[in-house]
Amino acid sequence: MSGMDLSVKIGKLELPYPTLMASGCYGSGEEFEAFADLSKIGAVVLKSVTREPRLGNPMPRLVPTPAGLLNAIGLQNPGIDWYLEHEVAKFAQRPCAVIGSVAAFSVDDYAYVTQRLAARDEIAAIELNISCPNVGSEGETFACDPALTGKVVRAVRAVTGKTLIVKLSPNVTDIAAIAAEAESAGADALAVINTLRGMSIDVHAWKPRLGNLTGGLSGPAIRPVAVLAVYEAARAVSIPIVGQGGIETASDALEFFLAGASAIAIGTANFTDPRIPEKIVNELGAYLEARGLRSLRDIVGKANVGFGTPFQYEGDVG
Amino acid sequence: MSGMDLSVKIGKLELPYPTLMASGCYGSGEEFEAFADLSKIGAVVLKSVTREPRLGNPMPRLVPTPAGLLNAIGLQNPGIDWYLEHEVAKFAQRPCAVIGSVAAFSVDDYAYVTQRLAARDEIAAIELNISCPNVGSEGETFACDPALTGKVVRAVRAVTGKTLIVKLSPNVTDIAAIAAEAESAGADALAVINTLRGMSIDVHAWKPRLGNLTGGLSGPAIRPVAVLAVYEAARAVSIPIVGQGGIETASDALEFFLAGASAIAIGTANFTDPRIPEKIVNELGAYLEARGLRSLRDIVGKANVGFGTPFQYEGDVG
Amino acid sequence: MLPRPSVSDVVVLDRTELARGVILLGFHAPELVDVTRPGQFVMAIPPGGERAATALAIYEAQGERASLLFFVCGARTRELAELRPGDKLSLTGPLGNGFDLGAAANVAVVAGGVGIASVLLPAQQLTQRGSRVRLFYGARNVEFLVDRDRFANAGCELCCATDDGTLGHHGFITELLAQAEDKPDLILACGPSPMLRATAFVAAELGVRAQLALEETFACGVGGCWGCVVPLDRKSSQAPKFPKSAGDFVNARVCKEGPVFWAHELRW
Amino acid sequence: MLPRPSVSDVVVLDRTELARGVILLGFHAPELVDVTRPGQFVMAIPPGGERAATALAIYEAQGERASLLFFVCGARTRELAELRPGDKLSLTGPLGNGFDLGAAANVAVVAGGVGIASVLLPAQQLTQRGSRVRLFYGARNVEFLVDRDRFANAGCELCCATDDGTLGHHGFITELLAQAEDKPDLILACGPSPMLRATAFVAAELGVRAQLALEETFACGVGGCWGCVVPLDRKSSQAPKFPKSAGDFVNARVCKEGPVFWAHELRW
Ligand SMILES: Cc1cc2nc3c(=O)[nH]c(=O)nc-3n(C[C@H](O)[C@H](O)[C@H](O)COP(=O)(O)OP(=O)(O)OC[C@H]3O[C@@H](n4cnc5c(N)ncnc54)[C@H](O)[C@@H]3O)c2cc1C
Ligand SMILES: Cc1cc2nc3c(=O)[nH]c(=O)nc-3n(C[C@H](O)[C@H](O)[C@H](O)COP(=O)(O)OP(=O)(O)OC[C@H]3O[C@@H](n4cnc5c(N)ncnc54)[C@H](O)[C@@H]3O)c2cc1C
Ligand SMILES: Cc1cc2nc3c(=O)[nH]c(=O)nc-3n(C[C@H](O)[C@H](O)[C@H](O)COP(=O)(O)O)c2cc1C
Ligand SMILES: Cc1cc2nc3c(=O)[nH]c(=O)nc-3n(C[C@H](O)[C@H](O)[C@H](O)COP(=O)(O)O)c2cc1C
Ligand code: FES
Ligand code: FES
Repeated sequence: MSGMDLSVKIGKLELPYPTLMASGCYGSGEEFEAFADLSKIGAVVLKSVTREPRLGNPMPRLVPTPAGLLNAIGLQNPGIDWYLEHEVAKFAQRPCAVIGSVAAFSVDDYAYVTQRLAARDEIAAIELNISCPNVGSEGETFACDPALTGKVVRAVRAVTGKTLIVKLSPNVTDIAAIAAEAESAGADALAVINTLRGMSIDVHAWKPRLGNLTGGLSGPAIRPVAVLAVYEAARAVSIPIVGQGGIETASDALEFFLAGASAIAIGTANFTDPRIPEKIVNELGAYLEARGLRSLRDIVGKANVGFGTPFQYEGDVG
Repeated sequence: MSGMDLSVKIGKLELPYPTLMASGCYGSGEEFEAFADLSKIGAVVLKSVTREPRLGNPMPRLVPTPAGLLNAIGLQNPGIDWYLEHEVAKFAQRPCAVIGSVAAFSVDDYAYVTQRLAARDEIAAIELNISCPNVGSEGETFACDPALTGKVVRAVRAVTGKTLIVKLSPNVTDIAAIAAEAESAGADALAVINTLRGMSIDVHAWKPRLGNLTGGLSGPAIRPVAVLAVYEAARAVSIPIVGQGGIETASDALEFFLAGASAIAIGTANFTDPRIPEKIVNELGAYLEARGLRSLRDIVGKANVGFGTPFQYEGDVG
Repeated sequence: MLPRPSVSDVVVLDRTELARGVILLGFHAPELVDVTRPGQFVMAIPPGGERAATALAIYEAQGERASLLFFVCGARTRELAELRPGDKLSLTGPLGNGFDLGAAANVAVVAGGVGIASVLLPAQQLTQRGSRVRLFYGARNVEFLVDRDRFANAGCELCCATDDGTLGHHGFITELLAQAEDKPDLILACGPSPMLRATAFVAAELGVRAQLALEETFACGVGGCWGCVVPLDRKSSQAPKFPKSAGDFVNARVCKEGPVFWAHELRW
Repeated sequence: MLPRPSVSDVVVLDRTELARGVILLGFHAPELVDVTRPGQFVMAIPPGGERAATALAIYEAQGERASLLFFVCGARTRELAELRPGDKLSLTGPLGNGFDLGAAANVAVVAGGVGIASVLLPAQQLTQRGSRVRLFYGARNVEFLVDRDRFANAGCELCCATDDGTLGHHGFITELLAQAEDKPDLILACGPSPMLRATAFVAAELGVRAQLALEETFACGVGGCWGCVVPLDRKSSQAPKFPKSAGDFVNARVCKEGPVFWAHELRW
């Protein structure tokens, strides 16, 4: 595997590995250091932080579903003041890049939190979580409307020169339109996808299983939806995409690269087995080597090879 | 279980059981008669029929995914002329109601096919498939736009007095808006949901696994998404909803009833075990009996009992 | 008219790992044995739910015992491989049309890998009625040429090939078939698609009719979903009546109209 | 400072079904045994992937063997129940803080159902150092009062209760606890929430401090996702430093700050 180039460039950010740990699924990295070699991952995306501290949603916050997980954490976080004062300095100790994640309920707050967080050296880049389905309808509004997406991305772009990754929601009719709007508003990259909105009901107690009623579905169950979202977003933009949604193996990751992702994020799979990120990196290297390829860039977006005309029958298109 | 009332009324249609066999998943019922007692199901929804015959999509058409199934059949069907001449008469032999499913690519064709199909006595009701994700972007356009949904439903309503069930797509930003539009345009009921759009890529061959590139995701994987879609649609309309998406057990079915469905449809689970529909009906009866309830109607939409204010903390809403 | 299939609850009697990842699972299923014809298959209902059933050929069917022979290659076969004697399993079947053995007296049976699972029953039936049966059996290496003795004991002559030369011909099994003396009057084949295509080619060259047991990803397995089609000559007696065709071909369901088709009636 | 946890690959040594659906799984895990403290748990990595890991208490830990005791109640425990001797399993742990046994000389251990899995290690440690240990053990019926001998052999006095009266007190185990003579100086408890709440109530009435091992649905199990919180007195030594609180309480993670908490510091 010597000489295998797994590095990626996301905006100004250069990472030795294409594997990000998805926001909200890996704490600040510290929680996993006993089980995983953080020097073998691309970056940790931190849990989203808001302007004010938030206690988060009532319990229960987690429901296992077939091949998936419903969560409604509700952005429990200490708020940006406390975060800057007590948490951020520790991130310098991580042997990998640390990407901040910003959530908010207004354009002003997105810009305010981003500006303060991005000013810190410990933060290598900013991911804009405009697609959290677990904080009432407001949380996701931004990623569900091309105009609002453009507005918030423009406001945030104005306050930082650091790499800006905009995280999109799959709960929309046309993700390509929103991806295009985010790009033209100044995003350096897109994270595709956040969780699918879902619900589970306790049929004994006659009430929703999550304290928040609804939640976000992640894990292998959503992988086909995520692969298609990446495929469609990639055809709409020319900035890099961080593919995510149900990645558990190198083979899953390759589906995202072939669909058009330049990097991937691993979320729920860390709850299955914390050794998965390192395993994926090793197997990606072996995959490239076995095919005589030198870089992951050689396969990004190549799912269409040989597919000029997908239909074999006459007259049936449409 | 004597005296348990599992009957439902969907528009003018009265069914002894609340269990429909989902369109495209149960042939015309005949294929399953050796394994399942069709007199113990509510109705079979036929494979969608179009104006012209269609060979369907190139193979492969099926890809198993984690707790799910991706399909892209592409509406293979003999077209309405052949259908009326050679197929429909046989449906009279089924010991259960038979619901026709109509697909098309224009408002005129929806009305044309519906008018001819609904004229036949063997057809108890019409389901309008405006949400097929497997026939190019046109197929789903109708269910992805409230105005188009209204237009096609109004046109079809004008040509038949039979019960009209409109089948909605989950691949939209706001299913409640589309549900409301379908109701006000004259739908007697809604079928919620059709499949989620998805894709799977063969990482050895570097091409999508489905001949059609993209497909529709069904099965337990999508259940949380379907339950929420039913919950949201049910709050937007007062017509009955046929809930579907990953139902495998009576407990799954009850989630849909509690979310607001009056009836349910079983699709992919028939591929797991053809005895599932009868098992579900038996267990639903036992569930009602154990709780001293007399009718499923007593539980429809009751998932909210006790949930006036879902948040336990002050100041965290939104 | 084929016998009516049903869902049977069966109990696992025995489990053998014939080679790495190749499992032979025997179970008590007298009703299934009674009605099974060579070349038919079952849909094995997943013990834990949440997945589609798995299409598997009926390997053995004798007395009160039937068996399945399968390769662990994904989530569903992995789950079936967990079954142990005493465990319960439900099977839908027998399904599909099976082989048409006609009056053939000199039959070449071609099997590749786990394709072997579809051809024991026709081979046994043929040798029992006195036909000559040569089994052309190919696999990656000798380890995966499983259960050869059972075919020898049933009176088959064995011709083997391996990709690595660890047993028999070093190369493809269809190369042996092409060189065979005493031309067969019927060829039956089951295995991976490239092998079946090669078999169809060799059969055409030899001027011998061949029946191929196809494998496709199934969902329903009973003809209800149209997920498993193959283009079939519309004049075939197996062709579904369907007004739309691509030229002379029509989409037939592998699970319902097949899984066994005449090679010369397929377009692929 | 707790010993550093890790991911261990272990091999299953033994598997016993103690009652219908109650599985005892022993495995070879010398490193895990070395560092485990009473009340800690592991995350069992699902052998087939596709699911979250399962939080399970470490039941036994002696020599080179540790064990898990669990109830089959869903997809994940069903999969773990399929494991047989010789199979491999990976465990992340030991995790969580464990019980604080202090200098207690007369301890009441309260267990409901599979809650028994969390209390063998503290009971053994207490009797070994000479403390009196009474096990108050409740379950649905006598069948589910599993593995009582092991506690008796460890020197515990047993007081049992069943919902149906098939053994011991006919009713709740906390009723026996409330009536116990020779007031304990510490209560340890693990079981379903209603039982833990009742235990907290009885402990408060008796004026005895109680430690409760809570169970919640976990995702990560290591403090990384904030999915498993419980409101904890912000003045508790276990309380996470967090600026937002609901009055005097703050959300603590059951997996990280717990799973063992002092009853009087919880709000529930
Ligand atoms: C009529 C009929 C009879 C059959 N008889 C037999 C028989 O007797 N014995 C037998 O062993 N099989 C038989 N098969 C095949 C058998 O049905 C399939 O092997 C089985 O369905 C596999 O199911 P699975 O879930 O274990 O694997 P799947 O998950 O369905 O995988 C099947 C194949 O796809 C590949 N695959 C899966 N996921 C990926 C991925 N992410 N990336 C790349 N490749 C992937 C696997 O490597 C494997 O080769 C038969 C099929 C038919 C139609
Ligand atoms: C620190 C800790 C230690 C633990 N130690 C042990 C231990 O030692 N032994 C032990 O047995 N358990 C223990 N548990 C509990 C154990 O983790 C859970 O029982 C386990 O996660 C269940 O996983 P599952 O996938 O099998 O079931 P799940 O699918 O997660 O189901 C769990 C519960 O939900 C219910 N449920 C699931 N699906 C439905 C549905 N559709 N409708 C209604 N109800 C449903 C089930 O009936 C069951 O009661 C512990 C938990 C924690 C947090
Ligand atoms: C428990 C949990 C918490 C999450 N919290 C956040 C969050 O705070 N911000 C965010 O942008 N995404 C959050 N996500 C979404 C993930 O970052 C990721 O995009 C999604 O889960 C899909 O990937 P996966 O299937 O690999 O988990 C969360 C997901 C989970 C499961
Ligand atoms: C193989 C297959 C074919 C389908 N064909 C149709 C169809 O022709 N018309 C239609 O309205 N829905 C069709 N559907 C969607 C189902 O009717 C159903 O709405 C969906 O699969 C969700 O339910 P399930 O998870 O129980 O399968 C099809 C689904 C599958 C899996
Ligand atoms: S698998 Fe459904 S028609 Fe063949
Ligand atoms: S389960 Fe993730 S923080 Fe406890």
